[in-house]
Amino acid sequence: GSPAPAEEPAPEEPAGEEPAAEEPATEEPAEDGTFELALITDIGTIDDKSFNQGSWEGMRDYAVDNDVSHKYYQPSEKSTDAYLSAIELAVRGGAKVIVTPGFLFEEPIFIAQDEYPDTNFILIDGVPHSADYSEFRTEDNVVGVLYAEDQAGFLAGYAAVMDGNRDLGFMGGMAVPAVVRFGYGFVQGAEYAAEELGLEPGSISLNYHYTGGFDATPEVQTLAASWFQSGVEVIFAAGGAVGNSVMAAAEQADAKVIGVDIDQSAESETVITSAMKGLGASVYSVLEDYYAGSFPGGETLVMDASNDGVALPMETSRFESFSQADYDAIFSKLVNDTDGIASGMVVDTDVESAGDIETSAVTVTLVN
Amino acid sequence: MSTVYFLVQQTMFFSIPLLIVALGGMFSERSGIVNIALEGIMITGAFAGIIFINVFQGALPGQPILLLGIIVAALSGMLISLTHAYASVNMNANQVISGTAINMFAPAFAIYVARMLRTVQQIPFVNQFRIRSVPVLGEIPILGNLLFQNTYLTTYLGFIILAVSWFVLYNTRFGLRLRACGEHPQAADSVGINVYKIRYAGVLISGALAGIGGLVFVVPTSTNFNATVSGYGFLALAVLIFGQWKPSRILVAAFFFGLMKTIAAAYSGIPFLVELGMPSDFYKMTPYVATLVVLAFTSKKSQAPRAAGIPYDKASR
Amino acid sequence: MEYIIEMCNIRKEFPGIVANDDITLRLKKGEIHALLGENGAGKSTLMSVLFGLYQQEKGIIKKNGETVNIKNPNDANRLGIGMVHQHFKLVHNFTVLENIILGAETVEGGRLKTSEASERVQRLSERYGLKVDINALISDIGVGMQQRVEILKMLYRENEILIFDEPTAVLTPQEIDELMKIMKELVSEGKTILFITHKLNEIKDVADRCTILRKGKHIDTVEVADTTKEEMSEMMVGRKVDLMINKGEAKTGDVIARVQHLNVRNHLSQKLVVNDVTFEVRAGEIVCLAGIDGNGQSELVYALTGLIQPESGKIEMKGQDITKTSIRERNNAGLGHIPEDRHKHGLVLDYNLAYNLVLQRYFTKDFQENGFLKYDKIYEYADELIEKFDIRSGRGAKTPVRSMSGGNQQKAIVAREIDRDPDFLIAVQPTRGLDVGAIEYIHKTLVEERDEGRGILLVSLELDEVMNLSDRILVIYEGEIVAELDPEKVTIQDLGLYMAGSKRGEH
Amino acid sequence: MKFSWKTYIRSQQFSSFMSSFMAILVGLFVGLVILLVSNPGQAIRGFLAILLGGFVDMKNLGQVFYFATPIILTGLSFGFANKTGLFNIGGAGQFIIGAYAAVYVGVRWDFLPGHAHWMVALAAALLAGALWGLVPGVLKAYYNVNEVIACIMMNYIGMYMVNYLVVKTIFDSLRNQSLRVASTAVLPKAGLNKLFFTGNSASSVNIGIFIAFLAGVVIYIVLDKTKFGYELKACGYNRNAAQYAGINEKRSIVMSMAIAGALSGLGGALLYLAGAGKSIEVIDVLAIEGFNGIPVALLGLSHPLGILLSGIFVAHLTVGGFNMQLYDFVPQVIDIIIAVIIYFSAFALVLKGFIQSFFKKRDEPSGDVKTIFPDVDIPEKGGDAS
Ligand SMILES: Nc1ncnc2c1ncn2[C@@H]1O[C@H](COP(=O)(O)OP(=O)(O)OP(=O)(O)O)[C@@H](O)[C@H]1O
Ligand SMILES: Nc1ncnc2c1ncn2[C@@H]1O[C@H](COP(=O)(O)OP(=O)(O)OP(=O)(O)O)[C@@H](O)[C@H]1O
Ligand SMILES: [Mg+2]
Ligand SMILES: [Mg+2]
Repeated sequence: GSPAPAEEPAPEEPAGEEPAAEEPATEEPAEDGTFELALITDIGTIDDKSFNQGSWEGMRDYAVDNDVSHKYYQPSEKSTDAYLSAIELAVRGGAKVIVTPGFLFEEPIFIAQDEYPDTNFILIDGVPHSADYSEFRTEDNVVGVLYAEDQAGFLAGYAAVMDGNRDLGFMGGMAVPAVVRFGYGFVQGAEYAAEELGLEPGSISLNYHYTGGFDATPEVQTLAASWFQSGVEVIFAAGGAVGNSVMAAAEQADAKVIGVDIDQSAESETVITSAMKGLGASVYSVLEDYYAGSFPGGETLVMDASNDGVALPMETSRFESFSQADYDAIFSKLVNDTDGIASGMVVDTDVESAGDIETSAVTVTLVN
Repeated sequence: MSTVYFLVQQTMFFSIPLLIVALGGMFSERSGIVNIALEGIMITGAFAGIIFINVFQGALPGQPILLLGIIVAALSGMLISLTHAYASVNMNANQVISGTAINMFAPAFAIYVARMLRTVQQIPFVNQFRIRSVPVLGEIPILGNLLFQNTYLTTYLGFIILAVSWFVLYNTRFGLRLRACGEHPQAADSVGINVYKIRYAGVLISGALAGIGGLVFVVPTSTNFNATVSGYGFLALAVLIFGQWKPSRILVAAFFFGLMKTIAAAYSGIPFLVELGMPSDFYKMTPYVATLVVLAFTSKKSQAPRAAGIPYDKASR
Repeated sequence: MEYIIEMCNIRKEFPGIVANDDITLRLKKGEIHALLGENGAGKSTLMSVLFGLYQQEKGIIKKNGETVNIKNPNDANRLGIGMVHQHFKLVHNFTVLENIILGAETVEGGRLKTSEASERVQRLSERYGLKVDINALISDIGVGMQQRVEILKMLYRENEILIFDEPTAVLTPQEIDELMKIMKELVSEGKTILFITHKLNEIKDVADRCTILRKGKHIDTVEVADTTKEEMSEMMVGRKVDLMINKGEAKTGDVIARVQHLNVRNHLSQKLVVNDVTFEVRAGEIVCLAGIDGNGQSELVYALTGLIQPESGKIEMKGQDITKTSIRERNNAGLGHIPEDRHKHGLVLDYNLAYNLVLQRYFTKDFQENGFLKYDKIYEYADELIEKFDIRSGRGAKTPVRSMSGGNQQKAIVAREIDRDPDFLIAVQPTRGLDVGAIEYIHKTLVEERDEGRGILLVSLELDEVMNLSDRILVIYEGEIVAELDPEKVTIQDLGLYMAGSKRGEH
Repeated sequence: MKFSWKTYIRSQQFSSFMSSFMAILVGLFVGLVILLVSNPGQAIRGFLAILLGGFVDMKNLGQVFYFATPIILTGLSFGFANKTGLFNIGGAGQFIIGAYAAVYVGVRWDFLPGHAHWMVALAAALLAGALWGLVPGVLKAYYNVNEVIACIMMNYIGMYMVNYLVVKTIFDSLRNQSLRVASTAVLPKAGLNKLFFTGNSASSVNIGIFIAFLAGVVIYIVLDKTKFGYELKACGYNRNAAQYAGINEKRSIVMSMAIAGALSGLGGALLYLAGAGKSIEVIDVLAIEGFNGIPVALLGLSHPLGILLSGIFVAHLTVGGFNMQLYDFVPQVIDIIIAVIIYFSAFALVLKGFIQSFFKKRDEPSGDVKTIFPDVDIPEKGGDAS
């Protein structure tokens, strides 16, 4: 410990109001002192308002509903070996299923799936592969779960423009794949809306930036404030606590924020909507499958609009004109992949930067 | 013009906490106790203050809550600084060791207590403290825009603390004695001043101010507190040294640094800076590089309080 | 007879040393009582006990016959006891006035009130002839002035028992005369003075009685009028001491050091503090640089030794130009330097005695091989010097120098520098604060060194020393050499006038 | 010499050891209390896990050495500077810049053969760290800039610089971190992975721990046995006197900071070349290892050999804290325990005094604690921290 605590890449599933609160972080162990379900955080904590927390809630809900012993482990540092040590500790603690949120677990799980053939793994946000990406392999004891963050971002960008905003901002945390997909989706959603509205080329401007961390800092607050000051109406904040600083700036500028991962409407009046992904639900359902004896081992599940893996929380959204009907329309286009809207989405691996996404109505200004 | 207003308003968010905390450090160091624990004390103050706000928000209107929160922050800061004072004054401890221990203890303890109390380590709060425009004063052309719009009570508190600090240090009996203890405690002792008491007072004041500074730092910049003040305690220490342990210079240093930070963080909202096309990492480095350069030109005569860091020992010659 | 202060059977220990062992000291009201003793005899310690800075382990203190408990200087102050400390206790970046009122301030509505205080101080300073500029910073005034501030501090507090711990060690003859006058005046007003000094002349001049300590023990208390200087010094040292310096004619040889048109500027004030100084020192002579403190002696010496760079001019040693060479090179070329400020330059207080004794030679073949220090050699050598120069300390070669008495710290430096056999030795107040035994030894050593053919530049504020020791006197005033005098031919009074700048001579 | 070896042990080393030991006991006791308060049911088991630390199995034992490696080096960095009167709080910047240099060589200079590769990478780290330490050193020596403030500034400059350089030169954009180093740049295991092996997994320990030990011994010898060390310490204690003695005190300050920087930089290299799958993240957060060295150094009384021990001890607690997760505890308890230990170790001088007077009592009585203080050798003087 000390002055600058280590951060964790955690730009995903947080929980809305008072997440894991009021409950012990760990259930009593089973009779023999073991814990059947384990979650290993990628160094963050289970209350990081992000993918650790989302995954944890899914696991906890299942465990509570079905009375299974469960707990979470924190690795000692951020390295492949440390993740493996944590996995080993969890196995020592009696884990049958281990949930590992975050793409950083791709390599550790690639190794662990062979080392611990009797243990099952749910890898959130990734697929197992070797360190140098030369080999991708998912054994029968592993399920990979991927999310179409691009679609969530798309919905957010679309709604923002349809709601009348012309000056947008995207502020991601670190440029990790999930965050990048959120950003690219956001750009494309805005462009799609502009086309639909028949707006002039260049009539939408979009500032695009990664803050380089997942912390609430005065720097982020100042940056966001400067964007609002220069005319930006709404910022999509996709980076854990980065959102809190953006909200603080928005409150001062009477501007708007789009939340991420979970419904963040309760965090600030300025949050008009959130680009959600259903982390908890997917963990819950995979665990259900496991206990039903149908663990989808060896598969990679892709959670997107078609299986309710992404969404905007319309009940709590604070749009001016964007209606439930508008939302339903665009959502079903994503579900049905109308005109290749979903399958044609530019994602993280396709282009080098958001500036390379082909747009006409939207002018992307990279701030880096 | 609006860019200027914006820059000034934003600069406050960086400068005011730095100012308050550095002034706190000044009281401690001028009494002869090096206080490297500013970071830890800030965390403690912010933690206690935010918990208080979290519990009582809604029950009271914004500004009273904030003021009470500030008092809580000050008290908690004093409480933790008491351990530093005890070690440094009573136990002749190495002040750096004691300070380091506090820096290590504070975040761990904040997380531990937060989890014990509420299971999660983040503590959210509703920011009802912003003053859109101060009545009457906010209407003044230019000055109103600069200083009395989009502001916080804490900004004025910072200036009040500055004025009071200056007065206390140079115009009161306590200030005279405090400075004597930091320069030559044997001299103070020989004229019957209780060096231990004065040093306790110095450290406790620094605890109160650093605690306040922690809360002041967090309030405008986030909507929850996560056991960190992002190294600003260390930056405050730097401001204290930069300001050569004097209130007026600390003010200048805090605003110099705050302005540099603001420009570095906000450059993407300032057209001509965007056009320079420098990588953001370079902008981020600017405040630190600029500080080093300025220091290289201004430090020739800089000297810390002579007795700072040395345990006071009656028997030493 | 009634005593105003009685210290009975005082015992005070420090680790490894009993500084005061069963010491009894009685002060009569209205007397000047001298306290005499070698360096480290325990004088300062005893006074610190009286002043409440230290607590005695045994023994009691009485005031007017009643036992009192002095736990801190406040208690002492309340009992009317004030002290001028051997090492001044002044805050360097405070003004004179601030230093005087510190601890006895008056406030009005929370604000410091200085107007009354400054009037009072003005009055006191006029009454006792203690002229000071009350708004000057301590760091800007000389030691003589600083001492006045210390005395004013006591007077301001209306103390009646005044302790002077070696007040004259840092003063010029004129200043000493003034101080003696002031002391007498104070006593005539009913105050009582305890006066610590190593100078027997001064004791003879002003003191009524004298208590002599040796190695922490009380030897005797005598009536000064009935005791000779020789008797006192014998009691103090425990053997007969020769108070006169026996030195023969100087046999001067080649020029060892030559200084030409040297100019030095103070980098803070930008003033020219050494102004076109030219002189030379030959082998086998002691040249004395006489002058009142603050007339550029320090800067001249710093320039000669390399601690600061002169603005212009030339310094030669044994024919070589050393104006630009490093300190190390000068030292190796045969320059020795007993510095003015032993704490600042002379010693690494946190090193032990042995390490300090090799400060100028740790890198030589004797003490180092392939970059590694030779411990045994260092300690052997230290023990040798400790023995030879009679350096006293609690734990021998391993004593942290910080804990040694001022006199013994000085002895360590002198020992170190003289033992290096320098060709050109610059000694700045080498006997400052030393007892007669040590002074005798150092003077003898300097003369021996001279006779062995070394050139010695002695910077001294003490006229006796100047007159007795030097073969030639250079008088420095405001950075200029204003006269070159022959000690055989000049009187002390004249020398004083040259130093004060009211007389100029041939040069 | 007047004092026998036995007396020496008794008065110095022994009482130092005892005072640190007492601080550790107090710290552990506080930890136990916290465990008891937060979860009485599992407190004893959790506490045992902390005490056992690495002594669970061979792998865990290996982990102790693995975790000890970087903090020993940053600890040495701080402690070394401290001994020479400088306050090197710039470990974070020096650490990460050293790490970058090593990783850069590790990734890009794969033309280097076999063992030469990692050796060159370490050398690069030493150089880069030295450079980062050099700057505050030069500023202090020639411009009188307080090294604390300069070090703090250099920490941030280093962090942003590395972020920039990683993205420019060795970026793995898929993970927003540096690329993996070539296998030849990974530090050899020298069989340690076979020794520290349990079940089917090996500890991450490697020859880094030997290098850390070597560094400690070298620093010890330099400081205590050489003329160079004599000069550095003299400058630390009294710059003016060092200058008077003909020591080039400006050069000493610069050298001292450069060496301190090199040590931290080496620490960064040893961590990132360990082959444990760790990469430099592009993140605006200072390297924590730089700061973690401070308590390690302080607990080790700034003595190089003490730092080796305290580094291992802190790592032992870290591993214990990790294993403690098998029970229901917030891992911050470990940080609290270490903080309390550090805090009480600050009382060392007073404790030492007590211990000494306790053992001396039979021979001769001694004064009160405060008068004992100046008698004790005080190398760990705070420096002019600010
Ligand atoms: N604080 C201290 N710690 C340890 N030893 C001390 C301390 N103060 C004094 N001493 C020792 O006590 C003895 C008496 O010292 P003291 O200063 O009283 O001598 P002094 O007679 O005033 O000598 P001088 O003429 O040199 O000033 C010395 O041997 C000194 O080393
Ligand atoms: N080391 C020094 N050497 C010479 N002169 C100095 C030194 N330090 C300070 N001064 C002088 O003393 C004066 C007071 O400066 P210093 O920095 O000590 O003030 P201070 O008492 O801390 O100031 P303030 O009371 O305004 O806070 C200055 O004019 C300066 O020139
Ligand atoms: Mg004395
Ligand atoms: Mg002088």
